[in-house]
Amino acid sequence: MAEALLKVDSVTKNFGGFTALSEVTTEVKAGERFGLIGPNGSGKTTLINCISGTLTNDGGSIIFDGQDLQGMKAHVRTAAGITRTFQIPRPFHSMTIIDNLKIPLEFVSASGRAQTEIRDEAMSILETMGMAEKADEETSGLTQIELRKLELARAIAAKPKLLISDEAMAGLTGNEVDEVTQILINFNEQGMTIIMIEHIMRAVMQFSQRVICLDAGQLIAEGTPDIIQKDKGVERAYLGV
Amino acid sequence: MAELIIKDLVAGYGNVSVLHNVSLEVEEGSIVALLGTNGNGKSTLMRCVAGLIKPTAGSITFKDEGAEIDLISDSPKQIVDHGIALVPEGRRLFPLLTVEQNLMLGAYRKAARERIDESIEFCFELFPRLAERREQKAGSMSGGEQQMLAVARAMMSVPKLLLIDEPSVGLAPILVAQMIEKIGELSESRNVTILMAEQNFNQAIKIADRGYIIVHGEIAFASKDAQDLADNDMVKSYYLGA
Amino acid sequence: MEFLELLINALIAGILLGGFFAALSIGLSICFGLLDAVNIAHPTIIVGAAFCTFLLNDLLGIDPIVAGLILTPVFFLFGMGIYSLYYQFFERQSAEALRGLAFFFGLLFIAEVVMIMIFGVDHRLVSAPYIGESFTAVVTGMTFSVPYRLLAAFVIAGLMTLGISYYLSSSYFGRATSAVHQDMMALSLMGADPVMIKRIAFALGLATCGLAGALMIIVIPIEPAVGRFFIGNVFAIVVLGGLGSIPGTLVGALILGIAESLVSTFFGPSWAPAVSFGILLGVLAFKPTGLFGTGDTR
Amino acid sequence: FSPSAQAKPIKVGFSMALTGALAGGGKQALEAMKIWRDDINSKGGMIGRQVELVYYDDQTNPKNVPGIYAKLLDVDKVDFIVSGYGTNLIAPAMPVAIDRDVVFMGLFGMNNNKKWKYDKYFQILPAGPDPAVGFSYNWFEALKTFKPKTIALLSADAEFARNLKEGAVKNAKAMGLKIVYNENYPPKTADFTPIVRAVNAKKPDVFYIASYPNGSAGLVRALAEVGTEAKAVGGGMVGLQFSGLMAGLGPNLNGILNYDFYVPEPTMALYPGATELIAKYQNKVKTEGLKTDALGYYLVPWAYAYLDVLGQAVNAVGKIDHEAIAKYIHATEFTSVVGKIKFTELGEWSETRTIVVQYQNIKNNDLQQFARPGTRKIMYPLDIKTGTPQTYNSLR
Amino acid sequence: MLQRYRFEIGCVVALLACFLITQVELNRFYYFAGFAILQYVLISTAWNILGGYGGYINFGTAGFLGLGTYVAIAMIQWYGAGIIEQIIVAGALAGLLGLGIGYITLRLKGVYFAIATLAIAIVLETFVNNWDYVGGAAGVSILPPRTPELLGITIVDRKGGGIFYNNKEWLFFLMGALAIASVWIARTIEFGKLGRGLNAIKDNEEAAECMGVPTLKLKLIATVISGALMGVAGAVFPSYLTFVDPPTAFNLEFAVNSLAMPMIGGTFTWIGPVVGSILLGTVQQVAIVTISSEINLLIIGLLLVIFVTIAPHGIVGWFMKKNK
Ligand SMILES: Nc1ncnc2c1ncn2[C@@H]1O[C@H](COP(=O)(O)OP(=O)(O)OP(=O)(O)O)[C@@H](O)[C@H]1O
Ligand SMILES: Nc1ncnc2c1ncn2[C@@H]1O[C@H](COP(=O)(O)OP(=O)(O)OP(=O)(O)O)[C@@H](O)[C@H]1O
Ligand SMILES: [Mg+2]
Ligand SMILES: [Mg+2]
Repeated sequence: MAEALLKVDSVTKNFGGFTALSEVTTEVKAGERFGLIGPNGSGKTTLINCISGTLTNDGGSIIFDGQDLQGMKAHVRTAAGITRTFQIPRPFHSMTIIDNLKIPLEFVSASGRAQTEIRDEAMSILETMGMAEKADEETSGLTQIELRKLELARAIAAKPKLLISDEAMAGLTGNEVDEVTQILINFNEQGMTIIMIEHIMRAVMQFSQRVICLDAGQLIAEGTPDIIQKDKGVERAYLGV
Repeated sequence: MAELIIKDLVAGYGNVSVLHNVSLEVEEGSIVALLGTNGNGKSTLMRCVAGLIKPTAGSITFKDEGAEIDLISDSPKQIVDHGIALVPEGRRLFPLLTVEQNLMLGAYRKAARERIDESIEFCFELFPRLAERREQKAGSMSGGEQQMLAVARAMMSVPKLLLIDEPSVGLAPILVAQMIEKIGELSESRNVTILMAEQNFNQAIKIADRGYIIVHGEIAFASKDAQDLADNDMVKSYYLGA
Repeated sequence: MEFLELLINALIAGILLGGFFAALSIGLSICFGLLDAVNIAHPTIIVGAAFCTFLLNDLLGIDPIVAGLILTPVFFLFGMGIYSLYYQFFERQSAEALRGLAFFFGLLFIAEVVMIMIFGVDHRLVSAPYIGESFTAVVTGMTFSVPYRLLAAFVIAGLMTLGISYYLSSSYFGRATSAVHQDMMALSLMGADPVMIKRIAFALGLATCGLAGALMIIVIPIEPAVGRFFIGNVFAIVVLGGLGSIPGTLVGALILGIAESLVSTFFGPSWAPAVSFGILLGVLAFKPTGLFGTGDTR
Repeated sequence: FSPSAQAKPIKVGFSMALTGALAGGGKQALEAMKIWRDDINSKGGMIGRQVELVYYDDQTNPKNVPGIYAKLLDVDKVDFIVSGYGTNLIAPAMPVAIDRDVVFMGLFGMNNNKKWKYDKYFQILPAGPDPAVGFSYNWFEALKTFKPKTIALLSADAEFARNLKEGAVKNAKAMGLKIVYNENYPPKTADFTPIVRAVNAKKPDVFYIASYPNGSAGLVRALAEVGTEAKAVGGGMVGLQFSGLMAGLGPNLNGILNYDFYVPEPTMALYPGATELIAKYQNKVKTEGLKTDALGYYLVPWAYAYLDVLGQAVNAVGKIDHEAIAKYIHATEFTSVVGKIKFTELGEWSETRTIVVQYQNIKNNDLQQFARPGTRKIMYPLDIKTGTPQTYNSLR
Repeated sequence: MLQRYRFEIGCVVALLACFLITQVELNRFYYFAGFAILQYVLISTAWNILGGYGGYINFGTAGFLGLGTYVAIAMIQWYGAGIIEQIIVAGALAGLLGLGIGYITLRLKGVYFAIATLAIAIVLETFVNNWDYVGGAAGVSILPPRTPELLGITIVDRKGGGIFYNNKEWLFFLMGALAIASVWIARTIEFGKLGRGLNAIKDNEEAAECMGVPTLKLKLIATVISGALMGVAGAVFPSYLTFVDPPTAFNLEFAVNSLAMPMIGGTFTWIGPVVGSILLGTVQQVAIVTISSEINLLIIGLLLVIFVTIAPHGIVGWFMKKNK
């Protein structure tokens, strides 16, 4: 069995008096396709905010690749190999699409390399996303799905060991969902560990090797997609009947 | 009781035309689903009805209690005053205002102000989570919570015609079902006419009376009833993963 | 005993001065805090109102505060006009509020020149029975004196703050005003005309200049450029209180007023600006959105 | 020489504060200078040539001054330069003048030549060889009647006021006064009552104030409101000589003991022609509808005088020879609308002639009362005194 | 090859031009006017590094400039330091101030940052007002050396023998060199990693951080460079004016111009501030000696309003749009 790439140990997060995460403990193994589900407001985004460093957890510890992330800034975590997408896309709107990709390439994965190489690299990522012909366009003209793809492409450009995708498929049609799922699976096959947060069950279950479910900030179930789908708690809190 | 009739609508952004001769009807008290893959113009159509985009040709007529109102020349404010509300794509909440303040703003139009207490109660009943979080800033709510607030806020204006752009985006499965159910209830209990763009076909079909499929800015298929829609080949290939 | 007397007097003076500052800042708190219009010309427009007060007082013998009241609707209309220009030429094209700064700098210069051409550059004052007089109370051997002109400033500023913040928090218009800079499109979906809301709110902000101008000429001598003196102060106050919070502005003004008065009394007035702006920096270091800020960091 | 060269006018160039903080003074000065131009031209001009003024607005910003003087000398080719109004606007012009080795007349500068030691600089401010000290010397002489032991000093945090106060500290020490309060206030101060209370808490016998117009008005009011036991209050309050402030402050001024340069008291006859000049100025303001100081006592005679000295010197020398003109000015005692003038080595006045006035009998806010004798009585110098100093409180 | 180094060659040519101008005896007015304009090129270029690239609006330009000015004065008072020493130390200390400001205000965004920088400028001015060693509020006058030397070479000697005939020519050249250097620095930043990182910060700071951009570090570097350049611009002031008091050194004008000039020119590229400051600076200089009344201010006011309305992305942005 592969090593645990990410260890989340009793992570707690409060907003004022409200507890968004309470002692969440889990592990993600290297190379794994990992699903994170849970009802709205259960703390999924909060958890990955804590992992990626946009929030600091109030309690517990997060260990990535043997390294304690406590006190580590977000960009250092990115350099260490954790990248996330945002639930609501946040492109660098004053730049072209390819320049959006150049940022993580230049600052993380291809730091110090020549500009031409960086551009080639960015182009090849855009190609895998099917967005190559839009490389030099502004982000303002993009459709929802294109924005989502850009969000993913930019994250992938950082060449993360662990990619966290926060609802990359919300609002996409069935075919488009399949398309994005396939992209993620391809990257996983190249060795990238991926955490997928999604409410589209078809995608999560098809994609994930293992799934955890949060409810009201607590971990309520963990297991293979099959087990999760049959779990009574998950059904009650999340899936409905 | 309200009815919406769109004829030969042409609209777009700048020089790019997105809708080409779209005609569509939403009958009194019905729920009509608008289907179509991304970027085909569903949101654009809704924006036209709400007055956010000025169409270049065609007509939009709103029939209400015998009156026939031409919406093309009306401002968004006038359109809201007629009793038409839009739940926009991307929610567009006021992130720095609290849940309650967002709701209150929903009742801005004169006709809605009188019924504000009743409306708030209704919304809190519809989405109890909002009642729990009435003092929280909308911007710090989770994605799904924001979606609930967006629908609730539109309801605050006591609309006769409600346009909903993708109500179930980002909702947990259990909530998708609930949300669609609530929309169905809404239409019944409050007698609201509803035009709804929705990607989750399986859910939409549960409440929709009819539907349209829009492809590249043109109506590719107009169904007579729900069954008609479910049987359509395009629907099968887009949504049912055939 | 003597110390206590000084201290209490200093506190009273600080509170009154804070009231004066609040009167200067309230309008800006609306234009800048709620509408994102970086109206750096605000103090200069107040000077304009002060000159008008001077004229009314000098030519017609109208009491300055009454003159301020008369000017309020005039400045409301003026605000409507200015906003229409700002919108027409600027806001409609660009969303970046800070670019508006250049616009308002321009407005500041233009306003100053107009005043120079109409009124000249000499200092102006007004007279009224209560100017130069104070209410004196002797309590347990300590003498407290409250200058009427500052008392007037305090009372009027307090009433303005209460009135405006009540109106904004309880009316539909007020709620729309606090939402308008967050999402204009969404607001129009609520059935409010965002441009109209902004125009009225901006005009309301400038309407406060009427009374603020009257207070200004009661408190200090004015000349066309004197508005520049207060740019730092009014922006500091609005930011200290937190953008978007009218009561916050009053609190910010009181804090700066009291700080200035205490420093002037006990440490030498020369250090007052360093202390006032030091307080601002200190607060921002711990609360980056000001005391009552809404949490956004525009 | 040819008659056409003869007819070419002599140009006198300068920068003047027409906008910005000192514009009030600057505009007043400019009008006086225009009167001088008309006067001299009507008398045949300088060495038989008409005089023309060339001037630019320095916006009260020293940064603009070097460029303006370079333009005047090199592009406009003026024959003479004189300064703008005030120390910090004279200073940046000094190197330009020195560089070109031309006579440079200054208006209300303090110690501008102390470091340069330039032999062609002369300035008009009747404050004696050491202007900072000389400025308040008479004030301290005047208040000897009160036999003070302690003094409080306050000045605006600005160039002129701080220099005045430094001079006052020297005078106070020379008189053996104990300094119980010595602070500065920022020019933007809005409320002065805390300062006045802090001063009162030190119970000074006299209170020396060096302030700018804003502060002067604020302090006068705060003193009226809070009151003080100090016997003499004032000294270096700039702005109380201006029409707008005098009229606006009205009775609140009573009791203030301040410096002045020229007041409409009968004993001021030693300034020949000043009364006529001021009448001319006041008439000009009225007829031309100028938006400058209505009375013009503060700067008009002095701005007139610094050109007058230049004009007299040029006419005496008979040609445009800066070396000779400077020598002549150094050697001569001039008589102008500000009385007799003699310059020191560094171009300052050889004796101090500031007058000390006390505001008395002001009943209302009517401006015209200040144009008549009796509201600003001269306390010092003794040869022209029209009253004796009374305590501040006795006049309230 | 030539194509590639076009900008560098341009810099050298500009520098040579500055030097040649000092060698032909022009009307002296042009040196003074030129000095003022070049100083603004330097200031607005410096401002734009943080404000234009990084989106952090610095309202406290006057603070950095004033600091530079007063460091120079203190050094002159202390041991009669030469101008190059003044520039280096003033630049270093203003850079340090930038570092300090960066740390104090690192959590602040948008207008909160702008007002905080303004506050720092006011605090600094208050300190200088009370610091009698450098003249305090009373101001101080500086006597520039008659024949300044640099590394043993006489720079200025009115009798010939020095490189420059006169101090003003020397100061003009020096300011030209500094301005060109600042433009070179700004351009290097713009086309480098730092510039792209700052751009990402401007667009969305949180996303930038998550994409591996060390936002704090970049902001600090930008604040330090920007501050140091402003300090350098201030350091030349005492020698130019020979008398400095705090209102002059901490003038509001600096805050206005340092912001208005890049905005008029265009904030997203190095040439914007250069165009803006040359344009507005020239108009200002010309207006002083032509219109020379309050109308002066009116014209500047109208210009500001007209430019931001006609060209919301600056002149450079306007041209680029036209060419598209
Ligand atoms: N800054 C904040 N202040 C207060 N409450 C917050 C804040 N951020 C998040 N919350 C609350 O914490 C809870 C968890 O939010 P989170 O965004 O993690 O949910 P989520 O599981 O991602 O939901 P969704 O599936 O709807 O995106 C929600 O109830 C949300 O309202
Ligand atoms: N503001 C805009 N400016 C320019 N083009 C736009 C704009 N908004 C949308 N478009 C374009 O108009 C077309 C239709 O967009 P619209 O948002 O109406 O599609 P949709 O059917 O709602 O798609 P989705 O399912 O993604 O919401 C798309 O090609 C899109 O790129
Ligand atoms: Mg989420
Ligand atoms: Mg859509």
